[in-house]
Amino acid sequence: MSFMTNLVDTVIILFILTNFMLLGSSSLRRCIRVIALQGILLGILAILMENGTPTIHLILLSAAIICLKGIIFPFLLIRTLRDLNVQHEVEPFVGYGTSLVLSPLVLVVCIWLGSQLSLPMGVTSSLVAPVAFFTITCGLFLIVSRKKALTQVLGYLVLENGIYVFGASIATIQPVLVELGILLDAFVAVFVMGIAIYHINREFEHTDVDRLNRLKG
Amino acid sequence: MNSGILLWIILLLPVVGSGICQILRSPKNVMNFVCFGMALIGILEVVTAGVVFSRNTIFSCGEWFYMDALSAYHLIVMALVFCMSSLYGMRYFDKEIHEGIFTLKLAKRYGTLWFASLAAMTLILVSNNLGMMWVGMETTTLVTAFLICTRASKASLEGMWKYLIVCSVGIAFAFMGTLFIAAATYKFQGSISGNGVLWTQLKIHAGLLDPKLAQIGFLFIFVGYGTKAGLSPMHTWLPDAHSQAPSPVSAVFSGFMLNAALYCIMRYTSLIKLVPGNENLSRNLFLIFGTLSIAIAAAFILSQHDLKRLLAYSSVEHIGIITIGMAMGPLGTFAALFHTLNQSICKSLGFFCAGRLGQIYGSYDMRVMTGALRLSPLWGGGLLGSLLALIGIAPFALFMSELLIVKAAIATNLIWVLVVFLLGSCIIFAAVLKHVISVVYGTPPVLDFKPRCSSIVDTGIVVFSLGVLLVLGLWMPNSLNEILCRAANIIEGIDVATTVCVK
Amino acid sequence: MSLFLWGLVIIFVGGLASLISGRRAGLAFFFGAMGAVAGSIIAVIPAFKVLLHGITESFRLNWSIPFGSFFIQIDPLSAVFLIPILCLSAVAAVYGVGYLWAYRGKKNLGLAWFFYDLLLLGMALVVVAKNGILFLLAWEIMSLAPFFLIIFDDEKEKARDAGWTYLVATHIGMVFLLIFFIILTGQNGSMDFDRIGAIDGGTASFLFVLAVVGFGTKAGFMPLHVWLPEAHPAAPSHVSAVMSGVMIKIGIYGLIRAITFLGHPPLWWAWILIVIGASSGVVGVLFALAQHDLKRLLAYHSVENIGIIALGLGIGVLGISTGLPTLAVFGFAGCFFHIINHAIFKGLLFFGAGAVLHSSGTLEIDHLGGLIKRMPWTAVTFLVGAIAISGLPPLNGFASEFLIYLGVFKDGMSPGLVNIIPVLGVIGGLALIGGLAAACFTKAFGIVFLGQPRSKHSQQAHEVSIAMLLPMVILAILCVLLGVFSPLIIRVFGTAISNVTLLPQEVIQGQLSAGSSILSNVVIISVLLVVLICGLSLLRKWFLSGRNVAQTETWGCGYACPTARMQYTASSFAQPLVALFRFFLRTDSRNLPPKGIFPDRAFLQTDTADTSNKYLYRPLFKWIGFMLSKLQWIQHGRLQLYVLYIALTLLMLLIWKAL
Amino acid sequence: MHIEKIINPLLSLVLAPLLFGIINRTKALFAGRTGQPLLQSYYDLWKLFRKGAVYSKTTSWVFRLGPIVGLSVVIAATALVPSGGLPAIIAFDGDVILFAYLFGLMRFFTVLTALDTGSSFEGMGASREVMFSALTEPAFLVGLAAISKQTHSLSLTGMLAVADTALWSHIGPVQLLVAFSVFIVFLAENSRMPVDDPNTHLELTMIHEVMVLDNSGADLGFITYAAAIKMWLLSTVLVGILVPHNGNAWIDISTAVAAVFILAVLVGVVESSMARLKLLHVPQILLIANALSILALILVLR
Repeated sequence: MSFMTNLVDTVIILFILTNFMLLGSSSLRRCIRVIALQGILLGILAILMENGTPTIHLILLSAAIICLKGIIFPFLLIRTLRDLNVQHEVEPFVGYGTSLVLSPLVLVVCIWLGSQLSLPMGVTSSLVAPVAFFTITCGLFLIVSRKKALTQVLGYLVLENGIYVFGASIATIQPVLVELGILLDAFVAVFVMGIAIYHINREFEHTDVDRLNRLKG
Repeated sequence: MNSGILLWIILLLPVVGSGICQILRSPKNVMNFVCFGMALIGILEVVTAGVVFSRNTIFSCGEWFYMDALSAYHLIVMALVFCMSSLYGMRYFDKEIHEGIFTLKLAKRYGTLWFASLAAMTLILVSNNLGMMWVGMETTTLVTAFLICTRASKASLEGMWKYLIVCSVGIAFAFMGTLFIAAATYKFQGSISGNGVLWTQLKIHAGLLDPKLAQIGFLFIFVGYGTKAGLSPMHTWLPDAHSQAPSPVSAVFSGFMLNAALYCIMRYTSLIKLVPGNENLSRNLFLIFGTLSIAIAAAFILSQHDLKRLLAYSSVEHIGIITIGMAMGPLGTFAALFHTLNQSICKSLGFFCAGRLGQIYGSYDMRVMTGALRLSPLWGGGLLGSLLALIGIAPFALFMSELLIVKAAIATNLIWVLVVFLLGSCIIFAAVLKHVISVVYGTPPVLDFKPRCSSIVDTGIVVFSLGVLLVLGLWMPNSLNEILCRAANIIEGIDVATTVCVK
Repeated sequence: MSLFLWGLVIIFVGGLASLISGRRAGLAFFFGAMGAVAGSIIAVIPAFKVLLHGITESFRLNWSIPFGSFFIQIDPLSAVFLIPILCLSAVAAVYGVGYLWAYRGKKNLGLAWFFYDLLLLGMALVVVAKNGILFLLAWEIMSLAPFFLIIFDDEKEKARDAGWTYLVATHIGMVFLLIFFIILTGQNGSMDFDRIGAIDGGTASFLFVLAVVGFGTKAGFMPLHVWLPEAHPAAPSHVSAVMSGVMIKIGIYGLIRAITFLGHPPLWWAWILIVIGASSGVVGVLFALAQHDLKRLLAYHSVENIGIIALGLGIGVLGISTGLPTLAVFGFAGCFFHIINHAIFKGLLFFGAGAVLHSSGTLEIDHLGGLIKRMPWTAVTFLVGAIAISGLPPLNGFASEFLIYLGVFKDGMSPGLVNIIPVLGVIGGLALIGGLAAACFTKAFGIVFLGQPRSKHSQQAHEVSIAMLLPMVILAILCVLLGVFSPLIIRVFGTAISNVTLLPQEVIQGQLSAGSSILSNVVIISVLLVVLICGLSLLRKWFLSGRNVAQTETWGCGYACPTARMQYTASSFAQPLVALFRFFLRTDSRNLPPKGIFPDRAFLQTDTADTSNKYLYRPLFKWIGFMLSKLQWIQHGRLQLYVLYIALTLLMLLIWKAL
Repeated sequence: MHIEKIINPLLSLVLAPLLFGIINRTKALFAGRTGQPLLQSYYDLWKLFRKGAVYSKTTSWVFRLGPIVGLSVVIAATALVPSGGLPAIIAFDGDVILFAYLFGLMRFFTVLTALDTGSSFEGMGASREVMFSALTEPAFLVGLAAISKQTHSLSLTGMLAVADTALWSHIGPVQLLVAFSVFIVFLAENSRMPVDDPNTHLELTMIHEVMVLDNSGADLGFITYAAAIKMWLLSTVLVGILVPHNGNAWIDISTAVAAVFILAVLVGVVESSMARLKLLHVPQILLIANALSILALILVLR
């Protein structure tokens, strides 16, 4: 069993690292790649649930996750990026250095948080729930602190990944239909947001969200 | 169980409809099809609701789909709002169609998304599985996003983007909450039989939910769906989206989408009330956020010059009223549900009139719009009527429901809430009245074109909605009374009728 | 009772018919006016029956609105109010035909008539409603209908503002009433008035305050009166007459009704009412004095008369709470009687003002003058109204004020320094009010109708149509009749008074007969007066017969060519008093005094804005607006922060609850 | 209907003009002149009644009606006033109010008459008249309210015809206060010094006289006569408040009449010793009168 635990922990650690990379890097292309990596890790994590006795349902699910989050989303996003001809995030509200420094502290808080509530653990790692919270926080942080519309999409994806991790951590399994529905939603979301960004870029000649502030009051 | 088929029908017909929209050949056809298809679906939905009322609940495909008085009531509201909006939309785009702005492509997209959003909202209402319900809600957001910028402009794109991001994030939280609730069920895993989280199941075993997790879950749910419902301070997307969407869409937003979100919250409320240690959780949240919404709405309506934004903020206010109503015991819940119906009809009408007047004046700036009654008696009068009703003037129905809420507040002596409510409503009254007088009365500006004469359909819509509001204000049919009582029972978990239906 | 209901139905149907006939003026006029007149006449019959026989007719119908039931009941108290409401409205409808006829083709008169009938319907329903919900509904109908009539001339900005002020004021009052009735009817399932249980002292006092504010807003107590001077001038004159003549009285009705629910009143209620009454009366008449718009002046006089009525009410309540029947009976008798009288002469005066506006096109008193030669009938009736409202014998206005005086003289001066409130409030207050009112109406009548025309407005004036004259003549005659037959009339109020005071009938009748014997003495003097006047005029004729009676210019005190512009104007007439009471009035005047030996131009412009409006409400609203506008930054358009709101909200909730 | 009730009205109707004579005589004495005969005002009236009249074109029937109403009012008012222990013809509870309001009616018409001429001077007089009267009425009524409380009676007859020495002993101060306040009212109402100057010749400064500038002939006669009677009645009230009497009717009545004449003399003294106040200061003394009445009221209520 300890092997399982180590495996899960490794995945989790990698997950944390991806978050750090997201917070640290200004290149949108790299961020997208990292997201893809996160998706794949998520898929693996999905298999490792239920103490590593993969049921058909789990395999199907993780397959779906990997191909969606690991392949399709990045593909869509890269394409959008190409139309956008922006490569780098403009200077964010909170600098990369700062966010990198802050993030471990947040992680600590999350771990404490996870220890607070008594979750019925599905997988044999106490790290899962905290990482879920951490990822969610990162996603929010990306949305709030960055300026490019695309980054906000990425943030949203990270947020959702976080929720997934949490879903993975608790013992109940959604019926596959629901899971697929949820994935489908995520897909549509990315799709729609992509189109929206495309339109915004065409109308405004930029995709800086903080300059979208004509509607107020 | 043959009645279960009805649920399938009302769920799938819209999907079919959205498909058909793609193969139509002219924008006019699309709009007409939307209108008539909607009428058909509306009828079916009402029939379904009738069946539900006749036999308390309907299940379908192994408890996945489920409908009871609460959802049936909302189904009726939805049917009403959608039918009115479609009917209105039929004429709304005429001008654009003539000018060729509203091309076939746009029309197709509009029709498709229109039916799709209908399907999504129906899914919310019929699904018994809370995860499915969430899927429905998220789909609603994504589908309606492009309805907002039916005609892409800077402002509409901005509004849509904000709507998209804010609501998606919010609803993601709702999903988190759903997971928490799911996690809270570990004590009775077995009995749920791997079928996800079914509301009916949870209702039965609610007592066994893990208090802590359920509590956290409900907080997430409340914030998440509250975002979609436009509760302050999560309401920020609402004025932008409403003001930028074409009027039929705004009407559907205010008229039903917000209520749909509230409906989800109601579902969870009925659960959380039964969880040991959390009896008052929902109550407190409702009071805080309801009053906050009313206050914020008052603040923004007071210094508002855009007619549609004003209506949007008024939606925030009314959602707030409904919310505080739900915190005030059986009578309050009864009143809140009643208010849902009233405000849906009234707000839709408001948006209809605002839309057409906006087309006439070419702007929604109320400093420009004057003398509407002279330019277009129908829409001017409609606006006057609907806004007067919105600010709670008798004998319109909203006065009745607000009266009941006040009574409930005094009965449960929530004095501070009452004070905020009345203060806010008075401020809003004064502000809205000032605006509506300046818009409706006075001498109109000189226009370069003659405003298009209002057809019989338009007259029908205005007269119908005002008529309904008037009738409900003066006389509540016993059937409606009973429906409301039963719907309230589901939320309250006790028999409401004893406190309300006095004979 | 069925008659009453039929009357209401007729009124409503008439209104609907005129609404449907819309811009077809002829039909609209026919249906609207006929509905109002016929319906009122039919509906008033049971009211008279009730008042005379002291019986109570009721009618109850189940009603599927929660807590509501269509429970109406005509008891003597309702009847006292029902009679003036219906009568005046009927007369005003006739006047309206003449008045609105000029607007045909320009406006949708069907709408105007519809709302007029609706107003009438609402008023009639309010005073008979015996169920909280029904009462509130009728109240709202009654309050909403005038809005559309106030805003009748909606192209004028003043009218629009007036409409706003009116509706906001009435709504705020409504809010208080809402709470009042909900607390009053308590937890029991129905809001019927006959199910109201006993109410403990604290709650009762709280409710009393609510009622005073809520109903006082409608009645126009100082300082809740702000909407009156705005709304009355804006509305068409027959509507102003109805609003000022009867609608504001319904506020008083509500107050009396409320007091009957609240058990034995403590003393301070009476004191509050008396203080309110005195202050409303005095300040009201002062403001009236300072106005130079005829209808605005009349509007402020409504505030004054409401003050007088409140004085009577206060004395009555004092009587109840001290258990002195004389006070109670005379107070309420005076109150009721003055309500009816005021309905009559204020209606008359507004009709007169309407006639002036109709024929001369202006209400600016300083532009008028000499109308008595051009509109003789209007002048006579207006003079009668002016004498009556100044409370001078032998007309009805005196009789009712006299009763209130009498109550205090007879029984109000029991030892105890605190009794200074009623005595001073009533005797001093009424005396001062009387004097000022006389000043005000000598100004109104003297400047408008006497002297020479001050502008071409009044030169081109002409007598108005019969449809407008007839109502005025009727009301003027009523003023005289009610004055002459006051001894008989006050006996009628016995049933209503017992309805309120719960005193035994024979006690009340005893008091009333005493009162009527006193009043009959007054009548004797009045008759003597009339005889003397006739005699002296004959005497004068005899003196002047055969002597030469010459016609010349007015003696200009040596000035050769006086012009009409040199006459004393309303402003200058009122100036000394306005200056004396400048503390309350705060008139701001802009003037350019004539300079040099040959001054080229000079002007004086005075404007007396409503103090409470200018120094209380507007600043308050401004302040609220300012404070709330501080919140604008919430919606600053920054998406990132919007998302942050959500996150923070969630975080706070989690901290508050979960951890 | 006892015969002696007629006496008071008769006295007032007959003797009233005499008061003017007395006042003028007193003033003449102070001024060191012989002055006009006592009966001068009778002659004036007689002359006026036999004259024709001149009317301004501006005026209407109101102008003709005014003087008649004025005179009829005061004559009617004579029926309410008791004097020297003799009850009034008509006495009833609260007749004092009617008494005050009758004068209000008179004033109403006087003012309208003035305004009817359209002369700015008469308008000026009218405006002052209404201002002063608005302030005198409360003083008068509140004062008499105090008296009525004191004498436990509600009609003038009860209040005025009972002031005997016994009453004096314990209600002196109230009587005095009220009497003084009523005296001020009396001066103002009859437009005497220091409120008004009856025989100035500068229209700007006059109040009552200026209002009747355009009246002539019989009308002027009526007005003058009415003014005289009004003065007589008010002085009777004042005397009634102050002067006590013993039961004997004839003595009482004669003392009362004498007191009235003395009051007239007093007025003459005041007029010749005081100057006319500035118009702006007149309200102040009227307010003083009010204050006195209120004080009296407080005294009786405590």
